[in-house]
Amino acid sequence: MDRRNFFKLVGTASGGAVAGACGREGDAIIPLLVPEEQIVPGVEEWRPSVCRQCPAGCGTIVRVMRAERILEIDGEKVRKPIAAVKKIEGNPLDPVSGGRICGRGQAAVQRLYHPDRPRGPKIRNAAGVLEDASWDAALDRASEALRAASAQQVLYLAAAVSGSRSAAVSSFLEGCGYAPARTAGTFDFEVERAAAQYAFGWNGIPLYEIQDADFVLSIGADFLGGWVSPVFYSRRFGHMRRGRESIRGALFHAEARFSQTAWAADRWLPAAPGGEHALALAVGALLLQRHGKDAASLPPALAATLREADIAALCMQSGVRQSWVEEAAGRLASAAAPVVIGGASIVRRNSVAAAAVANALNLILGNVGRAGGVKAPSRPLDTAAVDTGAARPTAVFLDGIADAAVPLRVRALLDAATVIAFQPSAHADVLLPDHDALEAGRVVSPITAPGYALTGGPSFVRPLYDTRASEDVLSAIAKRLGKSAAVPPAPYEEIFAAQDGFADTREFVSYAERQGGWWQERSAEISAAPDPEGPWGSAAAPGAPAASAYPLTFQAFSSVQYGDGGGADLPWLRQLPDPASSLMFDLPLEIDPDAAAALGVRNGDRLKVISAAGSVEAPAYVNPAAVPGVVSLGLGGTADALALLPPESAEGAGAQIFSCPARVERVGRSDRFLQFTRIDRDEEPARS
Amino acid sequence: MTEKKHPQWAMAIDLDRCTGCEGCVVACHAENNVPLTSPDEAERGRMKHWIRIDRYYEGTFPDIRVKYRPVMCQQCDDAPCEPVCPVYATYQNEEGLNVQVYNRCVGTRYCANNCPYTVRYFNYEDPFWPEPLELQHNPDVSIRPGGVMEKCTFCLQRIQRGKLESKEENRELADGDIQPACVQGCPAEAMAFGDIADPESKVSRWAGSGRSTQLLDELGTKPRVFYLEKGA
Amino acid sequence: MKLTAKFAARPALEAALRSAGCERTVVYSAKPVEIASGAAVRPGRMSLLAVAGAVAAGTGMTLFMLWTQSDYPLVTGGMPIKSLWPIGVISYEAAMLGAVFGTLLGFLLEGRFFRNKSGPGEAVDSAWLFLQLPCPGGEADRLIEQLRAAGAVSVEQEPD
Amino acid sequence: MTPAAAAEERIRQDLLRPLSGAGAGYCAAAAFCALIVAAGAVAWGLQIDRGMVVTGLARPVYWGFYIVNFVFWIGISHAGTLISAILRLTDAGWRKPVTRAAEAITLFALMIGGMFPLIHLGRVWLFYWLLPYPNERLLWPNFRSPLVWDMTAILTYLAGSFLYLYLPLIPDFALLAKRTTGLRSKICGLLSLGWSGADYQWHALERANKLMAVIILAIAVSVHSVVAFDFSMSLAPMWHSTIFAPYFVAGAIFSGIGALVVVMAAIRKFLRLENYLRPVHFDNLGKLLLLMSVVWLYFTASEHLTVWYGNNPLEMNVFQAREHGGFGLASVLMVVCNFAIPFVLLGIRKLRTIPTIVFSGFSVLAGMWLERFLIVLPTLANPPLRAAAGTYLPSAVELVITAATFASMALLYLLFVKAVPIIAVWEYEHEADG
Repeated sequence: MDRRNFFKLVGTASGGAVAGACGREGDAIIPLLVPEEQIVPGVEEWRPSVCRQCPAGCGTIVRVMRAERILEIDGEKVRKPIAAVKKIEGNPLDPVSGGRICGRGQAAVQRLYHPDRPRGPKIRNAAGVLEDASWDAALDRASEALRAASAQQVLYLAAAVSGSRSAAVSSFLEGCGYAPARTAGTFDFEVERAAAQYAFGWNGIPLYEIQDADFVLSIGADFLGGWVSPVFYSRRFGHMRRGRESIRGALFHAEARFSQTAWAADRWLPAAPGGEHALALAVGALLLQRHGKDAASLPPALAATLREADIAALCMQSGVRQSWVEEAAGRLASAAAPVVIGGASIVRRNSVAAAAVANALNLILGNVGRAGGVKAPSRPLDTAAVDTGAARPTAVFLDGIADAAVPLRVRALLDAATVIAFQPSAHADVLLPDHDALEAGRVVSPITAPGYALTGGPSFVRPLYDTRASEDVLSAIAKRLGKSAAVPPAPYEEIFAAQDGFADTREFVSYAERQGGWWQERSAEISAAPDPEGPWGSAAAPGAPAASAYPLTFQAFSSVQYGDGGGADLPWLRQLPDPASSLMFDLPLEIDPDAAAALGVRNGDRLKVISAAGSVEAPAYVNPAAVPGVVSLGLGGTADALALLPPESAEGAGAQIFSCPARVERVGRSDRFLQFTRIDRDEEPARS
Repeated sequence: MTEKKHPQWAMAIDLDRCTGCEGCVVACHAENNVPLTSPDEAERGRMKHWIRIDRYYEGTFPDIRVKYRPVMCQQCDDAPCEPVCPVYATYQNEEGLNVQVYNRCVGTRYCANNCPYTVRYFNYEDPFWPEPLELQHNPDVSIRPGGVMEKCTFCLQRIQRGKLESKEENRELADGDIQPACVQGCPAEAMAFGDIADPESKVSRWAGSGRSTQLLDELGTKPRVFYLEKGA
Repeated sequence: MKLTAKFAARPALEAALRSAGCERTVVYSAKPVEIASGAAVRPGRMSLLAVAGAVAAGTGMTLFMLWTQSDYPLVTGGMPIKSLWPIGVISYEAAMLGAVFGTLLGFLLEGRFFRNKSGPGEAVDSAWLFLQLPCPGGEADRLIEQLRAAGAVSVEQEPD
Repeated sequence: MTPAAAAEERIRQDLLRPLSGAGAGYCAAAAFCALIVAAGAVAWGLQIDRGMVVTGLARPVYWGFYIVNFVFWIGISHAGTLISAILRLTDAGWRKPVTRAAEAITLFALMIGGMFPLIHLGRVWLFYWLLPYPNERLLWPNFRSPLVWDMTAILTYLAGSFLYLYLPLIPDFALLAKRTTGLRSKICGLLSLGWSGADYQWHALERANKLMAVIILAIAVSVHSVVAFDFSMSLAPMWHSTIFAPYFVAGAIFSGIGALVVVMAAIRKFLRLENYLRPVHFDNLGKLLLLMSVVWLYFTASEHLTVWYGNNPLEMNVFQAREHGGFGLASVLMVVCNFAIPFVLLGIRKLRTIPTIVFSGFSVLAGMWLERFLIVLPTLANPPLRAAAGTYLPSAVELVITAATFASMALLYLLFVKAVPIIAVWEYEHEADG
């Protein structure tokens, strides 16, 4: 069966989910052996790949066509035909993307062709400036730093991505006797994993089958915007809403920010910052006390808490109108297929408890493992945040973490050490640029793949610059350190063992490469085993009002455009209007109208936000939907949101908290405040 | 001899599915070589988004909602932009598309003034992409020089490719064979594109839904984009 | 032969016209002279020419536009290929342009321009009025006498 | 020489005197205007080179100062038509010293106004695509477009008003040919087409003038109607209005008279023609200005009342922006300039003197420019979909080009008064005679 027919067949079988464009696959895939000069102009090739813009790992297909690169060789302009990436679409066969892709994924091609992309290795010189260097010099410099450090003094910081590359990293670290890779404590979903462990006894991030649900209550998880896998959940959301005959699923969303999910929700429950826990408890209490739901599957401690809870007090504490909480609980109770999503797009001190209770509500609703309910994670996720209290590294590998997503306490570590980075970073002392994700052949396991494995095909465009695959770089470093045991496995094929129905690994791999991955539903049903020792107590009563020095709450969030901040330099994303403020090229500090009025602040005024940890300046956007007393700032704008966050972790997890007390001062006008639309409301003018 | 019937392209957008994520906006930029705009130019209001999300807040906290809607060229049947062009740079083709002929445009900008949806964008200067971003250019779409009006084409180049391929393979175009970039990328699957003359097509079914409305339909422009309003 | 008489004022000129008869006389002056009767009343076809020009240009332009529309049949704004309403404005303007050129033509014809028939050169820049009249060979003396009697300041005789 | 002849000779000398010699003041003024015009040309060159990026235009305001100026100058061009044609048809004797000054305004204002659609084009080097010239691919312009109407109307008006100015100039050219020497005499002789002063020529001229007066009136009304159609054919709120054609025509005549009094006062003062442009002329024009001011108010009021009463949300957006938004101050100024000032100064007989009439003329010019501005901008800045609303600030290039148009009007006029007598000698004599 050739590739195009394979696509078609699968496409028909999976209910017409196949997009038209992918059906146009030519039989001939450009073999790498064909010199680029011989690519036929105007003929398109679609090659499968994986999006690496966020940990979700959507399967993509990439349109490759001939282009001409103008190079200056010996002062003469030469036109060189190359295979260039033209467009990225979702891979219809991929269970995560299902042929769909978000804006950040679309913009990945601009990462490949970004004008500021490093074109070779760099070393920080005595003057503190990164300057071009040869690979040998750069590798020497990195090896020196590693040699000077003891094994305990080497830290490998990586984003929460698994696949062939991280396997190579692990084998390198192991071979050299270094500690396993750690995350920076941001965007590795430790809160969600801890909550799932408590509520269900599962390792990983649960899958919420919202596509079959008829009522969804999301507590703290901005699953359509900056959460685990926006495309995956957007598809499911679309199906939930209008994909079924005569059933329209409804969504209530509780969060202290009017996020993308709150936009799309039928009702937004504007919880006070940290009020998600009380809200989840209130809903649980209502289910038990008022709707007579069975608490048998709950951990006894939680059941007791819920039975004794004072609903009115909890609602008050949550910041949400009691009638709305009651409505949410009522609809959960009466829905045929209700589901509660618990998460923490904005991590707070009590987020683990909030997410755990929210998840545990599914136990009351009895939907674990059922259609429209919660399913066990497809794969375990065992990354852990670096323990900044203990670590004193002198050499740090920085891998795949955007500068904007590095919390202050990790920055302190980076400042004190020699930083070996694979992607451009302000912290880098040695930059060993990796190929772009589109240039390197790798296997990536998506964070939420519902029981599938996914491969990225071999590279199909040649590296544009003098970059090297970091697997090879690690291997070279290992050689320099004299640790031949640490040389990582070269070909990614070795990750796979031959599967049933294939003659050998090679045949299997080529099959997986053709369709962009290999997926197999994990049939084993994992039942829930809640942890009786979980954070099942009642919500801590709010302490005395915060000291008047910091009367507001500041929260940092991952924006739709920039994600963890890593997308902030891509032109398409930069010029994308912020959904809330319509601001382009930057992210504003969102402030509620009352607080703004009190400070005399208008859109575009420059505000200084001050917390115990630091202060930043940002342009103000008076967001009509901002929760009173809460100011929010996205990651990746010119203002460094994380610089305000004190080095604290959520209770019960290593995750950096994204919310803290703060105060705001007006410092003047911004030079520019580039809104695509300056109009917030569509109101008919009154006659005067 | 029977005359071959031309497909009548139309789009339907289910606002109940739409999450306002702006994936379509980026998809459109990636597909159509839409020029980049510098902050200086953006400050003057010259940002180009062939498709954009119009958003309005409604109500006050805490009972606040936001009304949002992707807006692109509505490909009106009775398009106000067309007759005012002195040089026929924009006209209605037999497939119901409101075609913009970049080469013919002299830049009076009258069409843009007369578009009630404000979806036409003018090239104030020759576009520029810093090297090597231009490698990404879609060779199927021309680069518009300065002084020329541009707008959403329903991805005419994809329609053309789709038609050619079906012809090559000697088969009829099937519903869903052709998808503009925004429709194909939409994560919430909130957009449908196809032949409105075919009652079986997805877009026909969506457009026939009770929730279907057209933007500013009181102006009589007969848009080809249908919005399925939110509703319980 | 023709005679050119010079007058200081209109009454004398009018008297001379009365006595000499009005046929084939021409009055030259530096400003329009309103003469009670006679020379001034000449039938003109200028307005006819203007109307003709208007009709011709208006019709011609209308037909041309209709032809271009059917020759290059593009639908714009859902209007019919041959749409009379929106081309009416141009038909009107074309008709007016035709009228302008008709008038110009009429003016050039009636004013007998470009025919090298200049009168007394003095006439365009003086307060004098000149009367030019044809003079059959034998009657010169009688006519000169009449003109002088009517008040001519001077009378000159010149060959045709 | 009779006393009458002597008087005529004096008039001729008076009227022809400005044609010879040029004082230091004249040269300085001409050089100053030429400098600004040159700056305008440079600005336009820059705009052609770099693109419309040098203007302040931005979505959704795709038309700005250029179109405001276009409408304004086309409006000014109605000075000649009204004074000359209407007064000629009604045989108002007092018109005679002012007709040529007015007709020259028409021609020059049209030339300037006609430039703006070109200046405003994104790709001006392709402007000829608007013309129905035969071409290989048989592409024709779209005659349904109001812009093609515009072009036809303006070209027709240009041809008509040129002829209308030129015809009465012929006897004066003949006179000039006699009174000057050398090349100038030759050129004037050629331009006089061999004018001999014969009675049939006078009659042809009279007839042609009368006919042209009728035709030019018909064209003038259509031209400004077509300019109004540019706006009213669109679907844009507060543009799509049936009142626009007569409203624009009335406004054009209004501003035309304003321009005329200003120009006449300048001529009177600088060419020392006090004996010829007498207070009665200004007084009559002042009364006309007063009348048009009231007519203007009537149109403006009925336009606004209709919109306000109708309360169509799309139109109310624009209405509110005009009355209360960023354009509110301009609206107030417009009413003050176009109505309050002329009505008080010209309506009270005691106040109606030459200086106040001229001041009113200036005020009306400013007011009418603001009116055009207020017609073009608020509608564009407030499109039907509120999210697309925008703003506009003119750039330096647009300001320089705008200034250059006023300078070029002055420059053209400065050259004109040196080239031909600004008061038709023969017509004036005719009047003195009668």
